[in-house]
Amino acid sequence: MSEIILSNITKSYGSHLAIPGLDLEIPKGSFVTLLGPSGCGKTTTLRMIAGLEHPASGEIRLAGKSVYSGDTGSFVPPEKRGLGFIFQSYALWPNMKVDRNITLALSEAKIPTQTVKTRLAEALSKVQLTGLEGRYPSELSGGQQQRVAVARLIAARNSILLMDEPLSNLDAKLRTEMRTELKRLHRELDATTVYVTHDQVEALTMSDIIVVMRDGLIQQQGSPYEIYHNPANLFVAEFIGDPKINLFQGEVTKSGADFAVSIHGLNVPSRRGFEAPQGPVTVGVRPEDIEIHHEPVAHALAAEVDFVQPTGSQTLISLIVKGQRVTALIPRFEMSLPTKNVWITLPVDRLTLFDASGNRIAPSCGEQSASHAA
Amino acid sequence: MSEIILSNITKSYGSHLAIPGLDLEIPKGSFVTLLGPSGCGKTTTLRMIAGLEHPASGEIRLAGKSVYSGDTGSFVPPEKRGLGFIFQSYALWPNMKVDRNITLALSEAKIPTQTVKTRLAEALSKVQLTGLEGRYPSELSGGQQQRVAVARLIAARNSILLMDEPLSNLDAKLRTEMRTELKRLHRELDATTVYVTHDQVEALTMSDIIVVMRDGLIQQQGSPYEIYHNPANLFVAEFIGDPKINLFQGEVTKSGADFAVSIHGLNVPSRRGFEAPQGPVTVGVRPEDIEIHHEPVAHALAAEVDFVQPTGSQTLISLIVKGQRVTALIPRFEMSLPTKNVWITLPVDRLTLFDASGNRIAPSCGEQSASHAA
Amino acid sequence: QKADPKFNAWMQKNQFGPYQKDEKWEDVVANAKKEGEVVVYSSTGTMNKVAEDFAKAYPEIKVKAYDLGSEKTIEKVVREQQASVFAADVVYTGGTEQMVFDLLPNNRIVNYVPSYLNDRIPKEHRDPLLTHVIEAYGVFYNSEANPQPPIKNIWELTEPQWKGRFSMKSPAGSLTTLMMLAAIVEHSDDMEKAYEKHAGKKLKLSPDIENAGYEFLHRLIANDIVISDNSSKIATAVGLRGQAKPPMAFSVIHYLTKNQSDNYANAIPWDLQPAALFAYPTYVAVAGQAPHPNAAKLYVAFLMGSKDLNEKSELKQPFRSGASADLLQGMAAFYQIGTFSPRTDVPPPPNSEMWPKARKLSASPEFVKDNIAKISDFWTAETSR
Amino acid sequence: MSGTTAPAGSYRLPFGGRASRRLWTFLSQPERILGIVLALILGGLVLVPLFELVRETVTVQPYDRAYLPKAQVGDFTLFHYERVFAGRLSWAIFYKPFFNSLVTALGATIICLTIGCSLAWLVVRTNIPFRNTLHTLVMIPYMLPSWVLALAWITFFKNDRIGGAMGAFAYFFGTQPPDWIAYGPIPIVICLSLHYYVYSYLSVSSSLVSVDSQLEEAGAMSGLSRLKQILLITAPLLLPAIGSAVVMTFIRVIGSFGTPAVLGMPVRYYVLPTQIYAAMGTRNAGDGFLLALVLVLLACLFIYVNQRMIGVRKSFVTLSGKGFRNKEIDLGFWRWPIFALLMVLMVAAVAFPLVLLVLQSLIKTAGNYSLSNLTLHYWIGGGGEGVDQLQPALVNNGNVLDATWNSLKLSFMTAMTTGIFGFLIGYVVVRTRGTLTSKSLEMVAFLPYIFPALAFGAIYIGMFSHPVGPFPALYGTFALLVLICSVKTLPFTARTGIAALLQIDKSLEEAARIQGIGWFRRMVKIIVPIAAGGLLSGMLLSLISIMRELSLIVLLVTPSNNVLAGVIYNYQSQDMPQLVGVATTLLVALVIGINIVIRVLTRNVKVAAA
Ligand SMILES: Nc1ncnc2c1ncn2[C@@H]1O[C@H](COP(=O)(O)OP(=O)(O)OP(=O)(O)O)[C@@H](O)[C@H]1O
Ligand SMILES: Nc1ncnc2c1ncn2[C@@H]1O[C@H](COP(=O)(O)OP(=O)(O)OP(=O)(O)O)[C@@H](O)[C@H]1O
Ligand SMILES: [Mg+2]
Ligand SMILES: [Mg+2]
Repeated sequence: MSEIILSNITKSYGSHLAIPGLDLEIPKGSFVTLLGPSGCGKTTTLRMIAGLEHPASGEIRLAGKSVYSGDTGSFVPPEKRGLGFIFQSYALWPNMKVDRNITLALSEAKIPTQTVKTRLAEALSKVQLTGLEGRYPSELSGGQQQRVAVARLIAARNSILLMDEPLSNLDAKLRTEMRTELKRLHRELDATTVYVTHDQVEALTMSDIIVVMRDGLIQQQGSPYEIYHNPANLFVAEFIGDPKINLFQGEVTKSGADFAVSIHGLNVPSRRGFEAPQGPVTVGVRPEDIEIHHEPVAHALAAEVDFVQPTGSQTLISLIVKGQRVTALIPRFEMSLPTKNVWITLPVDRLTLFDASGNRIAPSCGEQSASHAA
Repeated sequence: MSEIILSNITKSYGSHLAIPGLDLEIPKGSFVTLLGPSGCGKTTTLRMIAGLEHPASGEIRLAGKSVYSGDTGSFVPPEKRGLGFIFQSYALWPNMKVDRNITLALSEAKIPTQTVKTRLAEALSKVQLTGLEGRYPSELSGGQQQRVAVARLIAARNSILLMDEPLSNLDAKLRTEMRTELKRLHRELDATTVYVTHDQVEALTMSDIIVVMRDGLIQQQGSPYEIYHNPANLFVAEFIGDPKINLFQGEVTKSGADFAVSIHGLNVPSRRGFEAPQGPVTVGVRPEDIEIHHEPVAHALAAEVDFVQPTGSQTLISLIVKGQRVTALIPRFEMSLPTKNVWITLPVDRLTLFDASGNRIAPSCGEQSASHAA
Repeated sequence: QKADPKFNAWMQKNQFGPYQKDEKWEDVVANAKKEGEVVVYSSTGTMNKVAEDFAKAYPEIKVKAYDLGSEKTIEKVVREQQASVFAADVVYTGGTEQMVFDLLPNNRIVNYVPSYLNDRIPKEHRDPLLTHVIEAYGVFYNSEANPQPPIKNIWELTEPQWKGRFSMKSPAGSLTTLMMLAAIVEHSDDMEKAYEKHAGKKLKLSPDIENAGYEFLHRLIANDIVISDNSSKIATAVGLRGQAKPPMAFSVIHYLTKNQSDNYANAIPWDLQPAALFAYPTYVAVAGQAPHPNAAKLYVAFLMGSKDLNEKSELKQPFRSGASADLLQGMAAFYQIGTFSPRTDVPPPPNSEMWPKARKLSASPEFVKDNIAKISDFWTAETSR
Repeated sequence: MSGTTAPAGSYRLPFGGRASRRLWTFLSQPERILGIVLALILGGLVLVPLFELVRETVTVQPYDRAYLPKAQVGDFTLFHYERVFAGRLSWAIFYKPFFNSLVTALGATIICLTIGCSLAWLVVRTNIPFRNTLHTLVMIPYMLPSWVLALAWITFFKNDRIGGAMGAFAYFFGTQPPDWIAYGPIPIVICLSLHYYVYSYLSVSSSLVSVDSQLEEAGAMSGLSRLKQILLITAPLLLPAIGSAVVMTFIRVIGSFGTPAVLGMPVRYYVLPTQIYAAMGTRNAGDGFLLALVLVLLACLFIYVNQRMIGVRKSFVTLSGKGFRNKEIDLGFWRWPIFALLMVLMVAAVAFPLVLLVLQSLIKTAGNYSLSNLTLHYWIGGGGEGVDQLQPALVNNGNVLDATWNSLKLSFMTAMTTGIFGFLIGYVVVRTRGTLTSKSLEMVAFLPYIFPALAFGAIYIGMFSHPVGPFPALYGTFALLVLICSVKTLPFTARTGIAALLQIDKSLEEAARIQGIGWFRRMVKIIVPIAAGGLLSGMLLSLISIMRELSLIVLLVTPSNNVLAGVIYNYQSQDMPQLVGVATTLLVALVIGINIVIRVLTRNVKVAAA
């Protein structure tokens, strides 16, 4: 059953058409992440679900009830929708101390003082702010402010949670912990959650469904696996994955029944069952799928190491292949490679092909299941 | 030569001692990152360098000149210090359109209109906001606002750049691009840069020096390599690295001339030349260093797979080892592991030992060089 | 007067105007006590004292006295009655133009003279409206600096030695000051004669000036007259001792009392040509459809002084207590120089021996009616040049 | 007026489901309903009197009989218009005073703005010594009745032109100050400025606390000098506050009577209010109302210009929910010199007139300043030679004490009522910004400000002498006094309310909305506390003005409801300067006291991170 349904929603700011027409169904209890470049309309979408922004047309249904309809003009105001929301700009009340910021809604809802106290203490400890309840927001650091906003959501326990980049100002450690907290909250409340983030790891690890948007339009919607491995188009492929996917100009050739993809003159034979229209294609290869060899091997491209950049548990290797920059990722902390000239091979079963208009060339059945099993 | 020198700087907010005494020297032209948990005083430090906050005591020197001295009471106001600053909360002027926000400083400095125009266009295109120069900040999305703040810095071209989480609201792709831009700006201007971030990848990839802070005190200062591999203490070890380092309670034993470390009853023999005082220690192992075996091997601990979480190019494996949660990282996208029971081995040469008070036990010379070469 | 049945019924019932015949005073008093309250709108703060005295004399009757100033007294009466609120019983204020020609014909007030006083008040002071006191503007000089009056003729004030040294209260906003100007203009013949006496030649009117009264004002203003917003300050400016070159002024003559209280040296050149005094009346009337008509009558009578008062009455300070109070009644609070009862049988208050003898000019209601606006305009135009 | 935005379509189906749902949607926006309700209420309370005023200017008045012998009172006529604007006397009645008014009002407004803004900046943003005390101190000039300062000026600078006791200046320096220093436009402008700068101060300072210092800091980082930071960044953000300060000051100054009367009269420098007063005083209501109408139109014009200038575009939210800082600027060396300068200003505007006032209450006969001529009789009794024994001392003067109690009651109740309404209007105006409702409400809420007080009271007699709808006839009740005072001082709270609300980011309210907190609670818990600084200053202004208001209520009070200003007026008309001094000093002391108490009580209210 879908808990949140947006049908053909549009929204413009003045003459700027921010959302040209959005259809989105979010199943009950699922954790959905909106991903997309800055300015693509993520915040706007959340605000429309919350009722803070009037769409121009379309319909929004929450838990089976219409809360907005452009046809009849009906509109349920936000305070009646019973949602939880974390604002990108925190929206902390400067006139209240941390504790009041967190508990205001509770005491307004006439929840017994004792419960309020417990919930406050719990929320504070979850965001690791215990002891700061007596401060005003202006006396907190940026990250602390953001955590107060999170605590407010935790304490309120709504059944639909909307979060707009709730962890953007936190360090990795805290962020990992908070991520766990939010995920637990989602589970405990069996809440339907719409989450906006620009952090891929966050999106990939937390979500049941990822929705990739661009200029107010949905590009792809699917499980993290689908989004990562079967990007619907070049935009999604390039947007997801850090470091970015490598793209090569290639061509699908056919010799007999066997298809092959040629890249920079290299023929990568395809697996059995592969089928694609002949002609020019764009080939995407994820950095972690590129194998680096220190001596020439079969079906390899010669490459030159440009620079080596350790990022902790992994190391980015920037290579130049026939004048094109190619990024590879190795799962070790390295400061340098032993040789400057290396050879790379591309994994036969991990190539993603895009046609001239940027859409992925749907793989044949055989290939599909193959990549699933990987 | 040190471009920025803080000597024994202290700062308190009311009764809260935010910085109890800070000594920091930043060489000219270097890129220094301040890292530390939320609320540790990063912003405060930057603000004191910029002159936006009065320290309580100590001395600050910029480019050889004293700009603050607690002894003589001298203080150079921020507008005279000629620094570039990106505020954590952007601090865009709501009364000015994007273009004015970026060029105000330039036109105030009587830079010819033509130059101003070129710089504006350049800065806008670098942050990918071309076309939005006519908007007011309130008409931009969160990430767009942040990019305006970055553009303001890019256009101003100061020789000391201070940036407070300048990319926190951007998506991975944009962030990577902006990172490159900022790094290029740093190089082009040969600017001394102090950078605050909570993103480890950012810190590790961009910095010449990383300074890890905690509660206003510097915990460690060093190259990314040093910080990652030779953390000065447990705090740094735990703080750096995502996912977090695994810690085991162990004991150093000695049989004859050979030292060994025993963890959960498993004796990990040490390499040649290893020396450490006998007794209980804390052993740190980074997730990516843990090897997972699907059948029992020598010197392995039995583990149970709790959950598997793909993060894109890597997959987090959460294991239970004798009741303790251990995280391992494998360099592939996996949705699950074939078996529930696995065995893990710990890399002999990658163990970091901490004594009872949390400080790293300095490795013998041999070990030091060994890990460097890794 | 307009016919208004309600008003007429009220008049008839309570015996006002044409219905006031064979007034039985005891009945009035008895009814007044039954009514138990009287509401007074007045232009002067002295009314508060009268109210106290009245309450002492008639403890059964509650007095509510409002001190509103002249224009607000009228405004309040008019506005209330327009809204059919009949709250006031007694209306007490100067302003001939409004009282006689606006409120009276519009039934907002009725003239009431206790019948026993009819023959003790000259007709002009009880018809069309009862005058409670006569007040006056006088020319003031400083008798310390000038043992003798510095001027003999009013026209001297238009000459250079008094340039910038003569002041008066602005008539803009002050009905009484306007009355004084009206008196000067109405008596332009006297003014003209005085000029001829002083200058020994005929008065040549300036262009566009109608008569000698206006001419005098014209010249006075041209002689850099100092306009003030406050009479008391004028009296102080003239009368303060120790001044080398004190100014002269038109001032309300009851400020002569400051000679005693504040040791000022104000004096009036009683023999000034054509006159040093410009008198004007303050009226008392019963409000139309007053809710407490008998109490109102009683209050009016009380204000005018008792039946037993006569030329021979021995009055001793303080007038508001003892036997004097019983005789003077409501007059006691006013019994000082500057506020004179129109009753012919009231002895003059202390220090006012000169009053009955001195020449006084005053403006007649008819003249005021047709000219006061014109005079006001004249003043406005002249002073703004 | 109501700003209904439902498209025409909804009218075609007045009872259809769609229309009623639209109506429901419309009604679910509290600011809309409120807008309509407020528009209706204000329409009745403000527009009806305005209409009356206009009507009276086009009807024959009793006073006009001399000019229009044939006309009946109450007939339609354009006579007043002709007379005031085109007649022989128009120069004297209208044009010259109007010009004078414009000159003094413009001059005073400019000075007020300069003083007010500088003070606001010093007190809010810098480490000037005794900041908190200063905040109360700089308000005191406004707490003195405006004529007190004018009288002090006259006492100090008067020359032999008006005679009487020598002016202090002449006494000390042995020469008579020239007329242009003693009387006329220059002293009028100075006295008015020293009194009315408080509007700018309050408006700008309460707005300044909600401007994030990081915006200025960003300016500093861009190398802008401090002055440039203020001019380019802070000032534009304060534009709504400055705009409303300009409107309030200008309109108030151009409508003020007391000071020009005292200082202008001796040299015949007339301004519009003195002309209005003159006309009303001679019951020439036609001219008086017409001149007043000119002021009303001028006020409208000003608000309109203000709305255009500040507009929707240029008012900026400065108080977002993120990373707000308010930092103190170090004045360094200038700290104490500037403080000293302020003290000089305060002495001139506060101490000096106050001392004179106290002295006035102690002196037996004017002009004699010797010790033996002083008495405490009028304060604590005890008598002595040369005092008016009949006047009871303050301590047992039931008259004064009752009046004081009434004044307190009235001004407190007014401040509360007007505070609530001002806030609501501010809220509606800001939230529906750009709509017709917003604009007209803002305008209407401001009209009473300039409306001639006496006429206002007079018209209210007519409006409230009969039951109106569910309300009983209010005439003669205390409630009517509160009502009229609230309407008259509404502009203070409405303006400060608008300015304060303009700076609060919507997201602060949205965050509460999302959490299911209803409109009323949102207001009480979040918006009101954040806007409290601005609102409070508006309410204080109302309170102060009502404490000394007379003309407005004089026609409506009953003797048992007499107020302090009424007592002062009585003493003045009975020429008892000592008692005037006593009562005025009492009034001033009370107002100052109330202010201090309120400041202390609200110190803990955290306003905009101040
Ligand atoms: N104005 C203030 N008043 C009181 N305490 C303050 C104030 N500003 C900062 N602090 C406190 O000082 C400490 C350091 O704050 P700072 O802003 O430097 O942290 P930070 O390292 O930048 O954190 P973050 O990563 O969350 O932005 C925090 O504990 C914070 O709560
Ligand atoms: N009030 C406004 N007026 C005009 N344009 C606006 C307004 N608010 C948002 N926009 C524009 O609408 C688009 C979508 O904005 P939105 O805030 O939804 O982006 P977002 O996806 O949340 O971006 P970010 O990740 O940067 O926060 C952007 O291009 C933005 O510039
Ligand atoms: Mg956003
Ligand atoms: Mg910070």
